[in-house]
Amino acid sequence: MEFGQYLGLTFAIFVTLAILSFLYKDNPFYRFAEHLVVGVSAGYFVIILWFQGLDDKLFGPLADGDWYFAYLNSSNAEYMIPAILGCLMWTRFSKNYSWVSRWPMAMYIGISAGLAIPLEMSNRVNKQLAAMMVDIKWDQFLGGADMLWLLDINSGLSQVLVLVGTMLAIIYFFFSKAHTGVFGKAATGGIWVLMIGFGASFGFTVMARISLFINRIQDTADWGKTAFDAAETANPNYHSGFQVVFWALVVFVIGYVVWEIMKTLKEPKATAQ
Amino acid sequence: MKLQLLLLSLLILMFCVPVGAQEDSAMVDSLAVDSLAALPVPAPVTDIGLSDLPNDHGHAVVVEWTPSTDDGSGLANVVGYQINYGLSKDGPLDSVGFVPSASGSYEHVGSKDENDRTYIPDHTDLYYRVDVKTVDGRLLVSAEVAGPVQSSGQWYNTGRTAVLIAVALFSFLTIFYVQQAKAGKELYIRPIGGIEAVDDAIGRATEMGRPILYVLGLGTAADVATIASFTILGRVAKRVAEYQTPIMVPTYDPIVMTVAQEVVKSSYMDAGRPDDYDEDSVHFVTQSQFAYVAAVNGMMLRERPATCVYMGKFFAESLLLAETGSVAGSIQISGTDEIAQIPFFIVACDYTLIGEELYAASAYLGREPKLLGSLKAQDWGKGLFVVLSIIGIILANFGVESFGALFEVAD
Amino acid sequence: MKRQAPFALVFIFGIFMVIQFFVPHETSENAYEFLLDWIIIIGIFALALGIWSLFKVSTEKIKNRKEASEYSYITLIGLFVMMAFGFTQRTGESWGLYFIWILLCCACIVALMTMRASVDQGKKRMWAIGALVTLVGAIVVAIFDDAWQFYFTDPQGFENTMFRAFFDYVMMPILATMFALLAFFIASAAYRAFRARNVMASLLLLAALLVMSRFNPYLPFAEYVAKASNWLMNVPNLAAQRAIVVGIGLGIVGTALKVILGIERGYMGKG
Amino acid sequence: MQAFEKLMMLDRRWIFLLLIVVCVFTYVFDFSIPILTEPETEAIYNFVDSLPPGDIVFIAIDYDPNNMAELHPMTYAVVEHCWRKELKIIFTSLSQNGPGMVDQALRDLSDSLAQDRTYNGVEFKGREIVRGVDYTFLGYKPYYAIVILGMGQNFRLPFSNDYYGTPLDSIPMMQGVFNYDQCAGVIDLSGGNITDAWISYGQGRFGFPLFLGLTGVMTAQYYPYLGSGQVKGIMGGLLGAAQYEELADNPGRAKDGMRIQLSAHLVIILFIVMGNIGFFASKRRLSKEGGA
Repeated sequence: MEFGQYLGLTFAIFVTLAILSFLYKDNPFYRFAEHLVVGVSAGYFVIILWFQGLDDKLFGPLADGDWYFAYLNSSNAEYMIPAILGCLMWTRFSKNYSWVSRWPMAMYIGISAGLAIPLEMSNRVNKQLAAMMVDIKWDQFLGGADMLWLLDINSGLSQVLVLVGTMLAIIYFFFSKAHTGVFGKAATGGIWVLMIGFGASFGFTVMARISLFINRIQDTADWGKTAFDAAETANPNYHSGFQVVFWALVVFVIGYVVWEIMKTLKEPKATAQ
Repeated sequence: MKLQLLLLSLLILMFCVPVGAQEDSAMVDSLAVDSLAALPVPAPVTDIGLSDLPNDHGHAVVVEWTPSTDDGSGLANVVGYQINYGLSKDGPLDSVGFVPSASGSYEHVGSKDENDRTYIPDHTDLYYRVDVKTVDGRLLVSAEVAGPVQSSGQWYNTGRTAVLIAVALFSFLTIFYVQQAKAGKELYIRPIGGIEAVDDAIGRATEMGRPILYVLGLGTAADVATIASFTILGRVAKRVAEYQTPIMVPTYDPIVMTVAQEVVKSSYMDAGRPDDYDEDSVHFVTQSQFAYVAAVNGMMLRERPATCVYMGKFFAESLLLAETGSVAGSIQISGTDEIAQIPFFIVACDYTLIGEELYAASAYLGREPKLLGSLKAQDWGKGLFVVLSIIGIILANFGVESFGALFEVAD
Repeated sequence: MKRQAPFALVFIFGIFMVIQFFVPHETSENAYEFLLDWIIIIGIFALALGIWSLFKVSTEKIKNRKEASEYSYITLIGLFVMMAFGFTQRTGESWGLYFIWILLCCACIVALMTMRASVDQGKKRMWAIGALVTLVGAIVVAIFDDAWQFYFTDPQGFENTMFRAFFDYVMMPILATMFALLAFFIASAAYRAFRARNVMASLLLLAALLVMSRFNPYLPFAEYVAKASNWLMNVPNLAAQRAIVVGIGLGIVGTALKVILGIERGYMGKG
Repeated sequence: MQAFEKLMMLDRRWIFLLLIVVCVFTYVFDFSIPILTEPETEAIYNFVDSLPPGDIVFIAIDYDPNNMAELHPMTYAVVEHCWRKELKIIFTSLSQNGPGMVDQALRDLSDSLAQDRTYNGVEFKGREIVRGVDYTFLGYKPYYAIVILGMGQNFRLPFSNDYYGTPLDSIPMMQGVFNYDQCAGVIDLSGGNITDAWISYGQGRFGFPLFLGLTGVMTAQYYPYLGSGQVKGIMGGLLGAAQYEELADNPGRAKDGMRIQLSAHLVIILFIVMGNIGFFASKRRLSKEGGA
């Protein structure tokens, strides 16, 4: 490993700890990392959009035109329309003409709303409706032999439960009818189905989220190992350099934590979360 | 002797294999060629039918044929069929695809881009030939060249009629109930917890003298969830302007920012306080998901908003926002149509609008009868959904599949 | 004109997009693709407004001496440095005066920000001169240094070592750690919310507990716990999801219809 | 009784602290927990294990750095297993940031393959992994559904060159390899919608054996496909990766992570239980006081 790369990794570990310190409370390290990442990521997306968006969608099609004809001699001259609309957005810089920027905004919203109507109707309503009309597997209603009858997701019983559960949950979403009587009972059943579903999907996500933290621990540990294992490095002479960086960061972080705790102890009672 | 036989077979093969099929000749191993003379030749395919692929933009043809009589029965030595096409009956035909044995049709879908090598011209005569490939890897060129056929685009996609009917019906219901509501008919709408809470939450912020944080989520202005969120923002901002409570709207997308600025500004004007409007209250942060969250979280702990409202599209950041909001001691109201995130909002926020309730919220907050009319249409939609699925399930279990097929949509 | 034209545009484009869905013909398809390109292009042009807003809000914060406002310098330096990296790349092996140029750019940004943020006229003028001097310096360096150059049409900047280093060692670790904070927040949210207050909360709690213990090998019936959690995901959860999806679908269509027909105008501030 | 109320209103930072301490401790103290392997994962392992040397496996690395924590260990376990069995691999990456993932895995695994290792009692000699002989990396192309369909015709349609710019025709292992028919099966490691395309456009059209490696959140959604036979095996999240490592006797990051997972889950469950004890105890007290 190059020393520059190691310094980069050390900075990465430092900002990792800075973000983790947010768990304790807002502090200068977190603020530093937060403000840094806002700027850097905004800049990164400017570059990405410039090269992957503008280059592909605008400069590319207009490339065969000439700027002194305003690209109107290009074979894709129609691409000047969105460019002009884009420029109209910039009227927002002025106070008097900012109303012009409503035009491209209106087109934008019109296009997206119009796009959504048939697409969502098809994907979310029609296709779900077709999926509801299943032929129930009466012959294996209680499921396969190798599983407890209830736990077979391909059994007829599970199919029936899905259908009934869906209908109950839809009833919960009725707005124009009071949840009373039989209707109210069905709606209560619906919210129960929703809650069991939400609980299960919450529980499933826990593993995924903890995996992320485990990954951070493993990365940090790998960095520590590099500092003490010069065999991996391109130049063994860096060995002591690695350790200096390592200890500098460790001392720095521990120093801050001690200082912060001392400060909290001095203040009688401030934080209640 | 063996070598001579090999050369002879190769020679025969070279005549058999037309242009474009060279890559297949590479697969012929010597063993198969050895026994070439031994294996009998399967019958060719018959009745090649050609038609334009329906419901598409053109540049595609459906080729159908009756499989060889030796496919699966008879000699049973067919492994598949190679489809070739060209622009003239006598000219060279290019191989375009291969299907395994027992199949009798192939969709030849080409590109619409003239420079692409899979381009198929529209409104031009096309000719097709289906060759038989045998177990030992030989390709038997069929004598029959079918054609001509022309591909073309259609002006109506019949596979999407179900959607057209659904959209038309739903539009009719919406307009009908909006008209009824305009005419002054009373519509009952049941209370929804999260929406009732919005007013109280704004009042609370005013009492505490702390700001309100409104997060529009990670959607762009092209997401209807974000558009719904704009209207909710409009109502909240109006109330906020009346109470003179500060509002903060950090945004993720620049278009969302400009629209939100417009919304908040008009709300302040409607409330009769255009001078109180601060353009910087609606500002852009960054287009990176977690950098945005880092900034909003920092903002929450520094400004300590009394109320946080999350409406729109949210992804993994939902819980990061909601938990930090609860550390900051805010009342939190959320609503999203991202199903995977609803559990986290339910767990961490005080009030959550589940899915559709987000779209109902804008109508509720305004209490405008014409907006409530569309909720009635949505209820009719759901009612129809339940009724139709019950009918469909019963019919499907009595063996009537055609009813369910009515609702299927072609891609 | 000012008020009505936008709603007319929403209507026209909306109706066109609805009809387009049912017309597979190439003409309609090309129009559709062209309009989607519009959305992307308009979005990119709007980014300039976003960057301007970021700059303005940052300097306003410094001006009003808000809490943690001095960190705004870091944001804007990060922003412009990243942009500078993305548009430049060295031509040979040496970096030449590249880093001096970057420093001059940073100095220019700082001077500009301080200029905008200062109230006192004299100070404002002083910082303006500073910004001008550093800007001229940066331009001079850029013109006379051959070790590197600008690339605006060719994405050479992606290969720039500094661009990649900022991505790998600044952006990625922060974003990944931000994401990893979820491990803690999911724990605290579970602790706070999973109380058996009533039937609904108990169901939520029980389902979550069951799923969370699914890979504990020390549990009796461990195999069945895993199966039961799969069942929960594929039966009650599927039913819940389907119901929500249908509701959302109708909600989206209803809202989009109201928008196109001009019944709902709140998104332009007219509710 | 005050104690129970405190238990209910516990500052969340104690949870954070305990979680960090437990995670780091379980990481530092090396012990292993039994991993129960499930038939879904065993199906994938058995498939790879039963192939004769020289067969080709198609592996799609369709995830980006966001899902690395869960899916990267799967890649390491499966690819190492394939190469130890002297199988050949075709990689693609249909997610935009995927090629970086493949690059990193190839670098690390080539190092690992150079060492002698013993798995499940069988000794494998270290060998050099050669590009073009042991693997071909096709690279990334946008519009994944079209790419998946195109590859069903011929890999050369979407990818005339591999990721490094070599024409496919001049790559030794690609001689006579045209489409999925020449591959023993497809393993898709994905953190998003690309899986759906592999099922409907890939397996649906071309009928190859399809195996999935998914993030924990997605896993349950794809079980119905196991029942219908469209998918032959599923690895779900870190747990699935750990099961594969267990089967292949090649403990890596996933198995390492599972014991942390277990302790972290136990901590969370412990806190949920504590919260409920506090809740019920204080409720009983309130109702008693109310009665008195």
